[in-house]
Amino acid sequence: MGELAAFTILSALMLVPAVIVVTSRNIVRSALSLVPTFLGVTGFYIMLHAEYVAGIQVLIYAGAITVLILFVIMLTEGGSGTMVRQVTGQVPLGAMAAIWLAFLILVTLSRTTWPVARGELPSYSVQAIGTAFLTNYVLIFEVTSLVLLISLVGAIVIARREE
Amino acid sequence: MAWLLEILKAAALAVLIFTFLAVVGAMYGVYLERKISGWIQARIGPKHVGPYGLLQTVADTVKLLQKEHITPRRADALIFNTAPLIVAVAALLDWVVIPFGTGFGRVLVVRDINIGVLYFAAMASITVIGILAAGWASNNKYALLGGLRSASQMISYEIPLALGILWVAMIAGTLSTVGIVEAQRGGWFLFKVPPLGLLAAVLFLAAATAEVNRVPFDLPEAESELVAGYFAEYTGMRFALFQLGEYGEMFGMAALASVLFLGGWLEPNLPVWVWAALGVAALATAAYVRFSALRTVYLLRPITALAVLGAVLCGVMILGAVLGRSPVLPSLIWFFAKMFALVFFLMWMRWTYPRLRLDQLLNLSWKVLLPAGLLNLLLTGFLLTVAR
Amino acid sequence: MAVGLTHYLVISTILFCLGLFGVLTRRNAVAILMGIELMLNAGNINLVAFNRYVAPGAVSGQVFALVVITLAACEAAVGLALVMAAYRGLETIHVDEINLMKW
Amino acid sequence: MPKVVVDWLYVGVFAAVGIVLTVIPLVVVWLLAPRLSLPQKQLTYESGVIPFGQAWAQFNVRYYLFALIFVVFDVEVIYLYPWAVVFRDLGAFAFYEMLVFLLILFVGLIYAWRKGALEWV
Repeated sequence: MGELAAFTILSALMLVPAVIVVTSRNIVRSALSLVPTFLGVTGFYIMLHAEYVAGIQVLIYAGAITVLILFVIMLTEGGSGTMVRQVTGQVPLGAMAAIWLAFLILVTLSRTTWPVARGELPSYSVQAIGTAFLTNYVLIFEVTSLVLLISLVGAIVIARREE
Repeated sequence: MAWLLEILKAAALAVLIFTFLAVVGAMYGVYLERKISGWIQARIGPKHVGPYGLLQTVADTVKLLQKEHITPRRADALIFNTAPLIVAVAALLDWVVIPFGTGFGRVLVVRDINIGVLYFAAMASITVIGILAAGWASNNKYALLGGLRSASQMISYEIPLALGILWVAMIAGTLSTVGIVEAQRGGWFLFKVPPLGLLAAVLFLAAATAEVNRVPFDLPEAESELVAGYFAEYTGMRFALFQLGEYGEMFGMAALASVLFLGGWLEPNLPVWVWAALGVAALATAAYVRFSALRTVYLLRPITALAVLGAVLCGVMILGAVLGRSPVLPSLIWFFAKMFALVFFLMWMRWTYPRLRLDQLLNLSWKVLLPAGLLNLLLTGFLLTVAR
Repeated sequence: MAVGLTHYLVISTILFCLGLFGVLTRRNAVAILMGIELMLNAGNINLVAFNRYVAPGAVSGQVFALVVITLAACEAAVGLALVMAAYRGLETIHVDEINLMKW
Repeated sequence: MPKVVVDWLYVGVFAAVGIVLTVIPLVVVWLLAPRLSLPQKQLTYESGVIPFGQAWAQFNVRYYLFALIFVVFDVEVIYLYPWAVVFRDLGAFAFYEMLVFLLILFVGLIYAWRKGALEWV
């Protein structure tokens, strides 16, 4: 019983700010309401015993990406961001497309039978993730650093105009 | 039913830790700061309200309770009010993982989270959001600029902070704070892999000072620079909440530094003759300051008190060692002694170092601390695996 | 009754469609990036939920979720660099006003 | 109940209690303090000068560059934490893998350094 209560609280903590992110007229308010959404998602990771992913989610999403988004909002929009119309003309169209996609996914979800594992579910640890990264997924590990390098160099080239 | 019991226990602990943080951290942190800065500048500091001015900050808080809250025109009231909450709550959340000591047969920590130090770094990174929101919501050019500069300083110093923590995680082999302190039973990490331990400690302390926006890294809220930076528009109790957040974070960083590098609540197991030598040295300084020409100098009077206290401590340690009691003093005393020593060091730095300009400050982080941290990690990794 | 796999899948579908709605209807390029972040988070919830319920022994779901977080950060960085360049070049980041092929 | 869930339950309760305990003084101030909103009082403080123009002036792109480099190196820290915890048991090859990882990213830092992305001027 308690787990279901926790689940509903967390989904409320996540979905209400998510609606604000998507519909708020003030761009900074929608950026700041990203943070409770990410903390709600962190709560889900905790219920799924993925503790390291939850810590990283708080550190990177709530701490780095939201700061980056806030920086760009402050640098580009300045004052006009809050008074200007935020939505394009196709709101009903977009809403229909999103609802239709949600309906489609939910139907397929309910149809398929997921091979849920039985029995006691083990808990995870940072050591397991570290060993996985350094032994089974070494290629992903090294290629991700290349992706990071390329995105860093690319972003600097794009953002900085050659004076 | 078990959930309810757990939640009640957590709420009770939260109230306890919050009052400890608000009273010891914020109120007496401010009092300590004013007394120490007074002592360094050869003046007395608050002494009228209550014995030795102890109730000065209590009086300030009560005064703040009846100050009017002014919200600037066209400011975003919702964000304007939640920003101090974010900063204060983030400072409180740091204390979930810090182990205070051992008592009643178990480690006195709120919860020993498996990814303890990563959790601490994550909570420190949430404060930046509060500062940016405060700077933006107060509709004031200086506050916005102060918020942006303070945020860019804090994010620049988050990486060296993480590298300092990583070094300790590497040596200890675990992320949980209690595990790190247990791993230091053999020897404090400050003295592990001799030169690198000290380098990691200096790296962590510099980043922690910058993370808490204290001098020499407090440019964003420098009086001479930006009219108090991001909390320019905050009056009364909301400003006090920012102070609570800042001092809570400072005490949290000092506590974590003592857990990571000075062995948390562990007692330094020095041989008896070392304690004897320390005791004699302390007594010698006390006698010299007391009876030589320096006794007229008002500034040095607290030094005699400190030296005598040190001598008494060494005496107790020698007595304990002779009687064979392994933990001579209760572990709580060692934890608070180390924490307050680091807090004193942070406050002492405030009145001895000039303020860094913003570009020097950022250059120090990106061009000195970050490469030093990375090389430190690699060198220790090399020594621990390949060279062994 | 206990929280099963379908609970998480339903919640992540709702979050995904909210993100999609944001991407489709917002005028500000930064708001579109926020919608994309929501969709990536929804995907992450699915990854970790499957890892937990379908293959609890392995950690591959969580490793995948970490790589998705990394790529989301890179995507946000490059996307926002484009927004900065567009703002500097065209003085606007409203997507419906950016309709020139070359500026 | 598993340890992980109880640990973070404490974190959630700490956050909730923290918010309540920080809101209480604000409510007390709302009850006690006078509320006299004079127009002059609500002007933002510009060291005495009457504030003019928009508060949200635009700034140089260097703020963004620092946030960008921070995000990339913060993401690099994700891979350092598991490595730091586990590399002693794995032996030397884990160290060399991390050496390659860090060297590639060091190239990124050198690039940002030489291209002046780290300059504040």
